[in-house]
Amino acid sequence: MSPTATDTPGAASAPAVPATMREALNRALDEALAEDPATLVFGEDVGRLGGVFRVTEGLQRRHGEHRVFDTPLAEAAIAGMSVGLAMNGWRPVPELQFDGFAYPAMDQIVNQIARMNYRSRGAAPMPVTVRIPSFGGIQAPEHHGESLEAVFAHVPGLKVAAPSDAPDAYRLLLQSVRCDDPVVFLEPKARYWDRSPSPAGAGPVEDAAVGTSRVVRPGRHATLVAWGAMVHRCLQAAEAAAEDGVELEVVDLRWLKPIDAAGLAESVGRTRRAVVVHEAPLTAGLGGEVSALITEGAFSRLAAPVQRVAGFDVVYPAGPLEPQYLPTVDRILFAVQRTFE
Amino acid sequence: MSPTATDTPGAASAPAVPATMREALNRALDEALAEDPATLVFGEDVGRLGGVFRVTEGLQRRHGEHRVFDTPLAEAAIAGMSVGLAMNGWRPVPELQFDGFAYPAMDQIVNQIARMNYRSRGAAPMPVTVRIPSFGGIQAPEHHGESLEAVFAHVPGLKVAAPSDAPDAYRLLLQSVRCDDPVVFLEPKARYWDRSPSPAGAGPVEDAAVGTSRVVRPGRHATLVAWGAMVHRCLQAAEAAAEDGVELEVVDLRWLKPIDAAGLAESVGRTRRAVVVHEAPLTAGLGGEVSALITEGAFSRLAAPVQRVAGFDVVYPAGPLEPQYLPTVDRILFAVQRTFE
Amino acid sequence: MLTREEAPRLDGDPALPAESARRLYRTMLTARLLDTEAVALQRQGVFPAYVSLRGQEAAQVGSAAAMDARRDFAFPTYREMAVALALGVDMAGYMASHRALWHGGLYDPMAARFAPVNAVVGGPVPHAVGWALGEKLAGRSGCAVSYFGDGASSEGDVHEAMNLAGVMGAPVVFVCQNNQWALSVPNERQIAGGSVAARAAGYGMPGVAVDGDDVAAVYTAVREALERARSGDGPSLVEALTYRAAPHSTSDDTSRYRDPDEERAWAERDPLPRARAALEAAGHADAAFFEQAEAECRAEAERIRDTVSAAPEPPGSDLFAHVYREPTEELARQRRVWQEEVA
Amino acid sequence: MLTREEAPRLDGDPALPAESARRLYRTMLTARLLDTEAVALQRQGVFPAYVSLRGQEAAQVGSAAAMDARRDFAFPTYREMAVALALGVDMAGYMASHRALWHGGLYDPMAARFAPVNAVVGGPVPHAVGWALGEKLAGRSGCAVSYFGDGASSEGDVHEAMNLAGVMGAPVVFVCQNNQWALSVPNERQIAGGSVAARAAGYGMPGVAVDGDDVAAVYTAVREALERARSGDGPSLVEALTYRAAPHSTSDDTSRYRDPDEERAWAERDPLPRARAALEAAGHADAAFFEQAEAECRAEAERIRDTVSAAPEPPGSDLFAHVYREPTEELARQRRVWQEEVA
Ligand SMILES: Cc1ncc(C[n+]2csc(CCOP(=O)(O)OP(=O)(O)O)c2C)c(N)n1
Ligand SMILES: Cc1ncc(C[n+]2csc(CCOP(=O)(O)OP(=O)(O)O)c2C)c(N)n1
Ligand SMILES: [Mg+2]
Ligand SMILES: [Mg+2]
Repeated sequence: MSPTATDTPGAASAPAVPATMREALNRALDEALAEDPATLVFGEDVGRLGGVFRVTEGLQRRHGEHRVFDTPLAEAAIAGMSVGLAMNGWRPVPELQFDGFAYPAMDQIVNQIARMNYRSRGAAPMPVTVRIPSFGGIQAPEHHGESLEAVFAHVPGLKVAAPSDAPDAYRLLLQSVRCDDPVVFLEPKARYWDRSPSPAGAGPVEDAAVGTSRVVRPGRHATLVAWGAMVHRCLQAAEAAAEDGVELEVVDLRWLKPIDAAGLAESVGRTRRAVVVHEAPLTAGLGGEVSALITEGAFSRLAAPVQRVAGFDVVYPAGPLEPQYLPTVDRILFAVQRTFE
Repeated sequence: MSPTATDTPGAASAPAVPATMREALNRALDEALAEDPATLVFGEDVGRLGGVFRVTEGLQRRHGEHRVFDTPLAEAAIAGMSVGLAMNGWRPVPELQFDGFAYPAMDQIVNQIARMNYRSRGAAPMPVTVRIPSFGGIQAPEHHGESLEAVFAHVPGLKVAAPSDAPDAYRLLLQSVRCDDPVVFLEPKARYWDRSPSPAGAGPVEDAAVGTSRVVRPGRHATLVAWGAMVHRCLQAAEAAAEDGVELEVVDLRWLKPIDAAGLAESVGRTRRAVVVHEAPLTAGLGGEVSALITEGAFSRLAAPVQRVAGFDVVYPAGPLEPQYLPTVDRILFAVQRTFE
Repeated sequence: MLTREEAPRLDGDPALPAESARRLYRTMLTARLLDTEAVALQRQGVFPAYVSLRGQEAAQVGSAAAMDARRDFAFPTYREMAVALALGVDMAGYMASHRALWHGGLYDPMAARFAPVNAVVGGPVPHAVGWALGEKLAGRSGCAVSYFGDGASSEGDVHEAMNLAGVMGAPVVFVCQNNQWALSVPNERQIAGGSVAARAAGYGMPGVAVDGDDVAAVYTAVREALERARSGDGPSLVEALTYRAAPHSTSDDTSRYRDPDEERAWAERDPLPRARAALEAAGHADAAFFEQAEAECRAEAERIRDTVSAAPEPPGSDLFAHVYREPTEELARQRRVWQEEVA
Repeated sequence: MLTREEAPRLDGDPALPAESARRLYRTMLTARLLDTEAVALQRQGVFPAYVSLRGQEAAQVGSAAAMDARRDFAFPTYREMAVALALGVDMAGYMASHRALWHGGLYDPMAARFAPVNAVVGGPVPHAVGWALGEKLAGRSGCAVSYFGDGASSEGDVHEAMNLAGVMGAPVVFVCQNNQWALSVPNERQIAGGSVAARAAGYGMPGVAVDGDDVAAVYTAVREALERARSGDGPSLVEALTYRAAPHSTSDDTSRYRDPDEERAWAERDPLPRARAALEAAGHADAAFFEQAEAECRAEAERIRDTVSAAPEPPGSDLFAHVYREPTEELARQRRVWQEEVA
């Protein structure tokens, strides 16, 4: 959208116009650090290096080594220190370097971060945003392409977001950091270089309110539901279907907890057919939840069972096999077709 | 069933007739240790003490300190050492003391145990059975009443079982230990003292084959699907409904991965109505998966959307609030009623 | 690090002024009496279970007394009742956790500067480091005190926290109460090398093992560690060698794994008589004091017992009240289901 | 523990007989040449990424050479290419991991006694302890060697594994390659106290820091540790002080975080010229040897390069082949979906 897009990360004082999701996230963090002196950004390699994906690039220089810093290589400690920092009035925005390395932090996230507000009956809120570069699609090493949204969405006390394009990434991240509840923020690393229309002029942060979804392409024959990089894949499928005169609506779920059940029911109530698409393995993936919510909310309108197109129930594979694992446009279209049988 | 039930754990040589689930599990471990010298039982307090629930009682004495031993208090190490032991030809049966303390072991379970066979292209199989006393209902301290089945069921490479009564606990545990794939075995601690008919004469271990479910009460008006302690709750609900002439079929899922999708479709195909019941919080619980599988497999037969009765999306509460959290007979019956509206 | 035998023997020469020494004794005594009441409450079915701190009164009261309750912050496990007492926590609110009214307890942890009861062994240790780091970042002078057990020392979180504290120079004092047992597992099968205090050197921080049944020794060691932390010299570790005189919890049966002689032998090390003897030896207290203390502490323990026993159960709607600060529509919907189908 | 300066200087007085010393040199040289080829393959797009071990040849080859390849077992991370080479692993199968053909590599880890490539920092360390314990339980004499980095030393798993090994007396040698950097984070911000070797004392096990760029020193230290483990005296820790001469991976940019002077200074410590000088000084090798070694090692590196480059991509059905030993119906169903909709 903006021809002035530049690689220089935006500073809060002189807002540049980020063109990629990486830059949009960088700018959101920059603004969050500027607007609230309690905000802290930390994790493995986020300081001097600026993060392995450069999402935190320039933040240490601009906000100081006290606000943006590298930690030792210890995920449980990174999540665990966030609890203590929050209890001492800070607003931590830790990064876990990759999805697969969230597991060592799982106990601190599930048993501590998610519960401290409850355990303390509201005395010790946890305004922690755990950023995790997530999902596959970049032919990375093992454990660098995992989809953990179902695990986090199952945890009471957590909220979970996953942006699908640059402008929304900006809005959702600011929304998350400002939220007084813990948010697990899953960044689709395959879309870091996405150049969707810029956040500047893309509507206010409030448009990404917790628990809202958005229709990224309207349609009337069936609804595709996705999040993260799979939204783009669904848009491709919708494009292909349009050539055959089939108009697919694409819903970007974006808040994976709480889920916009009403929005899903509204869309599928109109289209009467739904396909949910995700990268995570099929079984016990969030697709089951979405399928159940749609069925509960729009049963009498449903012309066919909700279809799920997901990763297979296999270990996320190495490079050459990745395209065989991830949902393809073809698989999405086959599933749409099944809703018409 | 057996009036000769005794508190003395059964020894492989002199099979007593276990009357409780605790004893049935103890006997299964005893036999597993006896039948394969590669089998090892270890974990926190499982040796000298015999486990906090006495499931491993007497095993150290009978099979030696080398086969049944206490470890340091370190769940990641307990899971992680299992990988190395399995690579060296052993058949580890580690215990994690309580459900909530599986989180510190999550990285080793998900990123290592579940993947080593795949990573090694079958050269390094992982015949590991991770036993976890699980679920709520005993008014225990925090983290001692959690339901993690959805998390484990989502992980490629794992199999997941949860028994609901003594005889099936015996069969399922032996089946799991003999399985050459890693099994996460979730024991409903609220049912450890359950005195269902004894495993002796209750059918061969093969009847608990991986991926099979079982109908524990036949019925024709609607199907209740549950696992662990909720099977008993569903049987209570079916009993109550029967008084009103409503015949509910109760399916004990027991294998939570792989799930017996065909069995579910068959039952619901007959009854045309289904309610899935679990203790775990609703959102992204295994109920979503079960609901989606039933809807996919029996859509044209379904008279109403599959209903889910689950724990609320709240942190598992302390004692007095526990009965308000767990699915009640009333809630199950309300849900059945909704399938008739 | 020092072994139990080499640890400074301070009861003859307490660093504590008389009034403070008497106060510590009274706190220890109240803790002992309240602990006894709590075990009784469990037998009566008022508490579903209870974890006794019997034997650890000196370790807990001595360490807590060294804190500055206005600016420091304690991160307990599930067995730090006497720490709570020494810090002035609302004790009926604290004991509510054992009555299972609310897992974290019903006191205000922020006001009390005593974090909610935490049942994950090792889990709260990184929290203490984070809090301490937050204090340093803010330029304030508070220190965190992190409590954990000998069993907890095996957990990865404890290592990560200590390393983090060392690298960051966080003002935190790690207090390990080595009560010799982690449920049924003794030190020999738990602690490679045999000493938690010895681990400190590996993180470049001071580590000391003190006689954990000597309240003055614990007080002195923790006070020194806090002074070091407060003056910017970073973390340190104090291992208080003590004994879990009671079973792990009221559900436990020690006869399955430990020698009754060991429990009997403990009587000689019981920190209560030792503190009393030290007070007497130093001339800080007379028979009248002990008589009055006994009566007043008992009254206090009974008052707490009665208050927690009579406390109302939280309403079912509390299930939904504290999950989020910013409520969600979905949870409001579930609350309605609960209202209609359960309440 | 010893600092780099105090570490035994063994290259003038190698514990290695001439033939062994020459063999180690050749392995190091092949590793260096293959590493260089691998970086080139990444630039050509054959490898999506590559992690270079440049600078760590002595630490890896010296430690691996101390193992008994018939009975010991190595647990690597993702940077132990020269260990694999020294242990005789099928190197095209090993490099297949970097070509992303299969994450764990395409060699047989059980036959090679070299576990699959493991990308979880700290994750494989408890595996080594489990394997070693299994050896002890079976009454066999093998030892496990656990490789990890300076960054990994911060992970909880490493602590839990070391404590477990100590408590159980497992025959395992922990080899920490401290290459000064964990991605962009230097030792000062990673290792509280500054020494991984110093941690060993806290677990009651011997810990030694050796000059990791001196192949004989590493060999000697690990051999001693293995002898100790094999004779039943339990685990020990060897910290090989070395340097990551290349970027963390081919995706990394060191100019963002480290001084180019530091990289330049490393040239003096380069283990290759040092090993060559030691061989010459000891009269173990002459110019003809080095000439022949260069040619043969280069041919070997090129052969491996060509084999891995030409290796076929695994078929899509491999996605489903190794998830379980005992296949499930559900996965068979998914395989059919894949066959119909993707293949
Ligand atoms: C992470 C975790 N694992 C296991 C448990 C179960 N558990 C509760 S207390 C305990 C023993 C703790 O020993 P120690 O740390 O020495 O503390 P103590 O009970 O002696 O005060 C165990 C195994 C737990 N609460 N948390
Ligand atoms: C548990 C985990 N966290 C984070 C990462 C990402 N990561 C890969 S290598 C690395 C640095 C490792 O440093 P070190 O242990 O010193 O090994 P080196 O790379 O220097 O060989 C990081 C942070 C990982 N692979 N695993
Ligand atoms: Mg203890
Ligand atoms: Mg390193």
